[in-house]
Amino acid sequence: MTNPAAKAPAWRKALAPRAAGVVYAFIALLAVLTITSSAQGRPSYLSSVNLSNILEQSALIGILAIFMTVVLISGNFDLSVASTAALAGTVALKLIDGNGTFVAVLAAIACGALVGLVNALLVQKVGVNAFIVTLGTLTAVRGVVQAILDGKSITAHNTALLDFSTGRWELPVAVALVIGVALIALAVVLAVRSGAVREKLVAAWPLWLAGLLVLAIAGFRPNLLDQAVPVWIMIGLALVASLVLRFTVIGRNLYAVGGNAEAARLSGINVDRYKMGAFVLNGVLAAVVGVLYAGRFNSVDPTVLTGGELTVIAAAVLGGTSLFGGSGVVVKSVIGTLILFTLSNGFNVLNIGSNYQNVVQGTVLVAAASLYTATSQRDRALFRKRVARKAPAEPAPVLTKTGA
Amino acid sequence: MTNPAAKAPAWRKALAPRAAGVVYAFIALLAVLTITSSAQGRPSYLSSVNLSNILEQSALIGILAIFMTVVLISGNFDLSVASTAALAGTVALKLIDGNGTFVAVLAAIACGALVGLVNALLVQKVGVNAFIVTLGTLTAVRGVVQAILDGKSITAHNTALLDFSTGRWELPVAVALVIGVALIALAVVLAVRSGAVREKLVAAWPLWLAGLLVLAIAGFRPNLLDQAVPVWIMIGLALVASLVLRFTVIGRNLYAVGGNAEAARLSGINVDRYKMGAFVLNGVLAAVVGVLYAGRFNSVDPTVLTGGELTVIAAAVLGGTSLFGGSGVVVKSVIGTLILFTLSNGFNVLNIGSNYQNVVQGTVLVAAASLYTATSQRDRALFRKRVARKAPAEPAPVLTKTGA
Amino acid sequence: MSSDPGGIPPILDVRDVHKVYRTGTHALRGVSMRVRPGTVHGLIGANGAGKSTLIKILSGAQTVSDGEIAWRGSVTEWTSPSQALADGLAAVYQHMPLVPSLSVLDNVFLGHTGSLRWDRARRTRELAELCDRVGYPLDGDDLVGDLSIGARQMVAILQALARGPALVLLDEPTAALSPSEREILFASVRRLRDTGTTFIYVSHFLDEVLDLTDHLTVLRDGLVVLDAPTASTDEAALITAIVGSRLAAFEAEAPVAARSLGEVVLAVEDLASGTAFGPLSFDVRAGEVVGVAGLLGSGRTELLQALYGADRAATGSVTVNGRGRPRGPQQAVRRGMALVPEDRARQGFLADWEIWRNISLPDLPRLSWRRMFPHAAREREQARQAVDDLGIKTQTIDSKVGDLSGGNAQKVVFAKWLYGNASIFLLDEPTAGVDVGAKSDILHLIRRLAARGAAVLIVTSEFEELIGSCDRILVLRRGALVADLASAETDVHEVTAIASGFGSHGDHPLGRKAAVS
Amino acid sequence: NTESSGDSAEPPAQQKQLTIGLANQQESVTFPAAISEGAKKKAAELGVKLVTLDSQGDQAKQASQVQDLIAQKVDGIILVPLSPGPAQALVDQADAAGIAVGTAHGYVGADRKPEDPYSKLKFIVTEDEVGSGATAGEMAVKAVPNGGKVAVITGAAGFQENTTRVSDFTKALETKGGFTVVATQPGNWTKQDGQAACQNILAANQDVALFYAISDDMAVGCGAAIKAANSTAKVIGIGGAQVGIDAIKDGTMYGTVCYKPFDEGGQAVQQMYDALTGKLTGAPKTNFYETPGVTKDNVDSCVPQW
Ligand SMILES: Nc1ncnc2c1ncn2[C@@H]1O[C@H](COP(=O)(O)OP(=O)(O)OP(=O)(O)O)[C@@H](O)[C@H]1O
Ligand SMILES: Nc1ncnc2c1ncn2[C@@H]1O[C@H](COP(=O)(O)OP(=O)(O)OP(=O)(O)O)[C@@H](O)[C@H]1O
Ligand SMILES: [Mg+2]
Ligand SMILES: [Mg+2]
Repeated sequence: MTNPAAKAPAWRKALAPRAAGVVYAFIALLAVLTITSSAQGRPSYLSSVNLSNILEQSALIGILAIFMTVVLISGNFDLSVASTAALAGTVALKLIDGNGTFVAVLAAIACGALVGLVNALLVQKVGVNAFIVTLGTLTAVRGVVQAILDGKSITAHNTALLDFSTGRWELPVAVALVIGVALIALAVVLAVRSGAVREKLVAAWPLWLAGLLVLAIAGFRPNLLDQAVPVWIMIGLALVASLVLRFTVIGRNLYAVGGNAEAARLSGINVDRYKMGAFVLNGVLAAVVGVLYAGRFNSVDPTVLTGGELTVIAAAVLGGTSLFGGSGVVVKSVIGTLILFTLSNGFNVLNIGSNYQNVVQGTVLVAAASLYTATSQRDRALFRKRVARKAPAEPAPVLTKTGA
Repeated sequence: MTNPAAKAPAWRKALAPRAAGVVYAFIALLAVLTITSSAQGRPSYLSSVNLSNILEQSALIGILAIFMTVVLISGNFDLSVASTAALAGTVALKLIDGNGTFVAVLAAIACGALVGLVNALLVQKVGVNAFIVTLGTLTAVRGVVQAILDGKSITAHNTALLDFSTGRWELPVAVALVIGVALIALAVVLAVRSGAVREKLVAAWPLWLAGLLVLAIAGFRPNLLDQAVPVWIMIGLALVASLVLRFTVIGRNLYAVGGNAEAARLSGINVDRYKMGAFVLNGVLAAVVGVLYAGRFNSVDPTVLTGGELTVIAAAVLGGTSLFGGSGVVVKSVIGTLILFTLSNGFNVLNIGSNYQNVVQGTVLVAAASLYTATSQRDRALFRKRVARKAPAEPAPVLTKTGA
Repeated sequence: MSSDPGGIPPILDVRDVHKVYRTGTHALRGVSMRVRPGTVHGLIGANGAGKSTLIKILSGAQTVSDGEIAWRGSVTEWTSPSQALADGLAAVYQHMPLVPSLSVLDNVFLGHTGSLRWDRARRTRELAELCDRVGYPLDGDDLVGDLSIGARQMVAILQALARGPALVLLDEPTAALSPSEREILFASVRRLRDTGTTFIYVSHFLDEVLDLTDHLTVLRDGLVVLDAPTASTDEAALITAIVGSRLAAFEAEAPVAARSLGEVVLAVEDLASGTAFGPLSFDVRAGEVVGVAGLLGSGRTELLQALYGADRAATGSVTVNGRGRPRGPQQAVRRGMALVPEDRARQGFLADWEIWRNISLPDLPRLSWRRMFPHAAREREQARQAVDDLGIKTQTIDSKVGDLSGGNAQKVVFAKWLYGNASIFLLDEPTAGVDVGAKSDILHLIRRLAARGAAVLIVTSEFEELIGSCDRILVLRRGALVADLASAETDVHEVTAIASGFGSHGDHPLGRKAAVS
Repeated sequence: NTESSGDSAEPPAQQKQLTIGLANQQESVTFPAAISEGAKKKAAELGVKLVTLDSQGDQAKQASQVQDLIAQKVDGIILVPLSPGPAQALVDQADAAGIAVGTAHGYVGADRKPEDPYSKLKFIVTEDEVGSGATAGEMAVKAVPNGGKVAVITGAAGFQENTTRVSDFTKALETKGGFTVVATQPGNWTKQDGQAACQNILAANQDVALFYAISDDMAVGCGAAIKAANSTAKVIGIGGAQVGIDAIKDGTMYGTVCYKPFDEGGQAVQQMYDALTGKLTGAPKTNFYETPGVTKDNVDSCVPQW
């Protein structure tokens, strides 16, 4: 019945371009930029400073991409994040001088939750298409921002937000070493416990690779352990979201709801709750991003983050998230974000003329996505042929019984 | 087997908010604006001049919405239209002085077809997600425009395009009367021929309503028969596209391909050809729009039409087109466009503060869509209950024979 | 391999065909088969034997990995269904690929070439003629997405017949049909065969196969294990060929008459929903297996959905384990109900998910640490158990359910509810598309569930199966409960007669045919 | 000034080449693109290396570009700020890294006036937006001496120019008396939307005597609308762009205010050069370059730079 030779082992699947394509694309992009940059005699592209810059520049969009991925997994769509963030930032800065940081941040987050809730109700309860609902809230919420700011940019005097969101935090090298070792150890323990050591060890590559990465950073680029607060927040949220999606009932149900809402509903899952929850969560996190964004300059203006929603969705889709729901991996969306920002960072570092940046960016975007779509298909085709050739291994006993 | 009582007659379906919601929303919007405007003592909102203005302002986006609807019906997605239009306009104006109108327009349209073809190949042949492909071409094509224009706006001296796209054309009243009568006659003939006169007559409401509308215009607002050329182009394309979608096998197949590509393939339909055809068609028409747009002032600049794609998609979705393929009606997308432009026309006429326009616009967008989603659901529930009451016509005697 | 009696050349000659799917599944391992013109050629075998794969290859929907197919004597090079269709082959696929957003009319004539104009009036006439000829009325204006699964099956059949093909491939066309539609189909098949049309017919119903076909090919694990004229075989031989060494006692055991029934766990009073059914009232006790019989569209599916809380428009009262009517599936599950829906692809499973994740979906909290952190090992253990219990044919429990054969996917949907706390089972066509061996396994399992105190409500169009496995049978007709029969005291004929509106309790269907109402 | 440019023609050979970063707004927009052109030309003249970066209208990108410039250790940064509030933080960062910063076409500090430069700046080179409005107002009063209905076409919602360019315009009208502003509607900076706004306003107020569009593009669009509606309304724009000057020549527009982005870019580089070479010291000053009103009479005095 089973043809074991024909089956790809788990690690092969995990490493296939189809699954890890965005990682390869990111590595390829970094390699190209590093080589070009050193060929031009510029300082190392992979310097701590430059890498930190990329991370810092990506952090806020990265956070948005994480929760956009959650919404997309749940089978919905949210265009309103950038406007929501702008609203939250505006509210926070408007209130912070008069009412203190706590009230300001709370109010901002409440605004985000409210927008999320409105989206959720209109989409799930009234049944309007998510695209049109969130396009509507995108517009309306931006209008509210414009009405509040009346064409002016505002700056707060209370620097609490500024200090927080431009602050840096350094992970002690010792802690990093411990984390790195722990990750690798975990991978080994898991592999040993399961028996099939070699295979499991390869399958657990994200684990030990992350461990190695942490060790490498701690050893060779300790400066990278000193990052801006938003970067740590992004890393933390990506970790938490990944763990929840992967290892909890909530995560499992979310994928089910997005994959086949009807099957999920008949399996006893409260579909509305999950889909609405994703919207509200997205609104709240958009608000957090808005507050961090406003804090970065302690100032907002009415056009803040305009058009950011497309970047966020692009990052998620580049990370392989399906627009039809039911699939997506938040870490890959974060890597998708990193690709986008590495690209524009590369333009700056290589000083590519701004007229050509869009041409290159668009091409790289499509090329990255094509590359791993195409390879994963070729992969399959190749694979198919190989198996076909060795197929008729066992000559089958055909019982003919042609009578008459 | 089928319970005829449970079946809504065709006309009821055709007039239900679910089917005609966007028309109701449009009429409601016009009514509100007319009343508000006359309450403020302004000249009639429904004056020929104002209605012509709305039509003229909607024409180009309306054309884009028609073919966006075709792409959406085919189950795809195209974010690149606005950039493509910008490219075509740029190419046309760059070439027109040196090479003449014909070459310029041809080159522009070739550019549009090329972008469409690239989208088509990447989506259908390479298999990359349409969102990411067209986001990529959106960016790259805009980049090409920027590279060509290098931060400058250009103006052509040859005024052929200007004359064409700002020209007006008047439909003679007599012709309009004939068309109106012909439409009504057609509706009647169809109804009489089919036998069930009353029902068919109601079902054919778009036909005779259009006829009445044409007659009314010819009779009471003959000025409306004088329209800008792009308006006539929009009307012509909407008609042709509607007829092709409704009355040809090509149209059926397109809906099938979008509704269930696998089913279409198994029925022998060349799925790729239809989906790719929709992309190329969309590219070509985007180019036409770009040329008309450039012709309007005989000038383009690098930011021309930026962000237009969202308006176009919003118009199509507001018109009830599904983002998942397989359903959509081009005329409704045109009405969706009219709603969007009527709204901004209304802002100008009523002089609503620009800071509040977005709030109102977003709210109206969601309200319009909610309104007809909600009513169509309530409608269904109501309907079901009413029918339920008269359903069990034959009270069946329950024969119990529980043994043992 | 097989000689051609009378020297009639085969219309279709399948020569040593192999098929390896991209997942590595070797579905066909050298299948050869000759189909003579003007015959009904049966293709049978256990779930996952490769029947649908062969059908898809013949229709051009899949390509062979090795081997060749000769059509009317010349080797074909079909790479897409359009070529096979042009050559006169039409298929009814097991998963019925239709366009839900289009009307019945559009679907029936989908992909027809010829004129560019879509002549609606002409097509409507043609559909009416076709319906007349087949004897099954369909409203061309209905959206396919709104149809019940049985009606959709008929649309798919009409779609194939509308092309006037020389060879029709029918992949389990009767799995979703009730007896009367089956008869309609058989009559059409026989009539067309007599006018020269050839059929390849896949089914799990051996009686049908023996009745309808002229020649039989039995597949097992991608190999031909039997190839013989139908007349030279019998049911026993077929069963041996199908299930091979697996000895299955699938003769329906007589229902255990004296089984102690528990309390009423499901009390239904005046339940109604729109036009679909009702109002109707009945009780189900713990340990009782109740069958719901009825024809296509009689409202059985809607009844189960309403009991399960999935139909918000339903009215009336339902008491579940002493509590009120569940207001949604979530509540229903909490009250111990389980639903196996009839439309498995749309409502039953996630095609992209592995077997084990599908099976654990309804009672994931139970398999989780602190009801929150799923325990993959336990989930997988449960899935392995299910694969054994139900004989799901798969390489591993990591296979995607979308890649399984139809019957095996059905088993997965059934397995979802087997290991949880469910005490009231609502089973809508639980054995649709399931092979003979597995069907008896499932029926045994149902009886074991009942013996453990579960209440079971089975909807199936297999009245024989109902009588064989139920304690009691409710008969629905046009949404009304027209009979409540003890299965020990009734027979297939009576149930059929009542369901179709002839006769009542005590009538012999062949005798007086009195309408009930 | 003449002295400094005389010096710069032949920079001392032993001195290391200066690198100036230009963090521009959005070079796909014609105005900032012209600033960049002017800056490049002046930089070439002065023998300065100019790194131009384009934020493409994205505030976060501008911030990261300034960071990149700081990381590259340029000698000075000319910021074309997208928004005064966030720009202040960028200036602080550069200042903390010891890099000189000046702004062109904009200023820094959300609650400041352009005349009052932020102390960490070296200079501001910009146009006097409020003054331009006043200039436009003077022209309006001349164009329609008898007063009448006036409509204002602003840019897209959320831009500061919508208030700065309008406030003193209306003040001038009020001072003269006899004018009523019947509509203030956005034209989103484009010809087409400007045209639409004017069409719609004309439909509701046939007797508008004057349109004031706060950019030449919108004014040109407005002119087309007026022509189509057979109105006699006059149009005043702002910008002195090629389209505007052409429109004044052919009578579509009555007048405009002449902005000179090319000169502005050059002037900013010159100022930065002076600051870096120690010729510009002391408290920062705001340099409003000359933005005269232009009508048909003096149209040749404004050579369009964008
Ligand atoms: N698309 C697919 N991808 C991978 N494997 C597949 C695919 N379709 C079928 N298979 C595998 O091929 C084998 C044969 O499947 P097939 O559908 O032909 O069985 P079948 O005889 O039709 O069974 P059933 O009676 O359950 O319909 C099964 O093991 C199945 O899992
Ligand atoms: N989603 C739906 N929308 C509209 N009508 C429906 C829908 N589902 C079922 N119906 C109709 O409700 C009635 C009852 O259908 P139901 O599916 O409950 O019957 P059934 O006895 O289960 O038949 P089947 O054997 O076809 O499953 C039928 O007339 C059917 O056409
Ligand atoms: Mg099958
Ligand atoms: Mg059913």
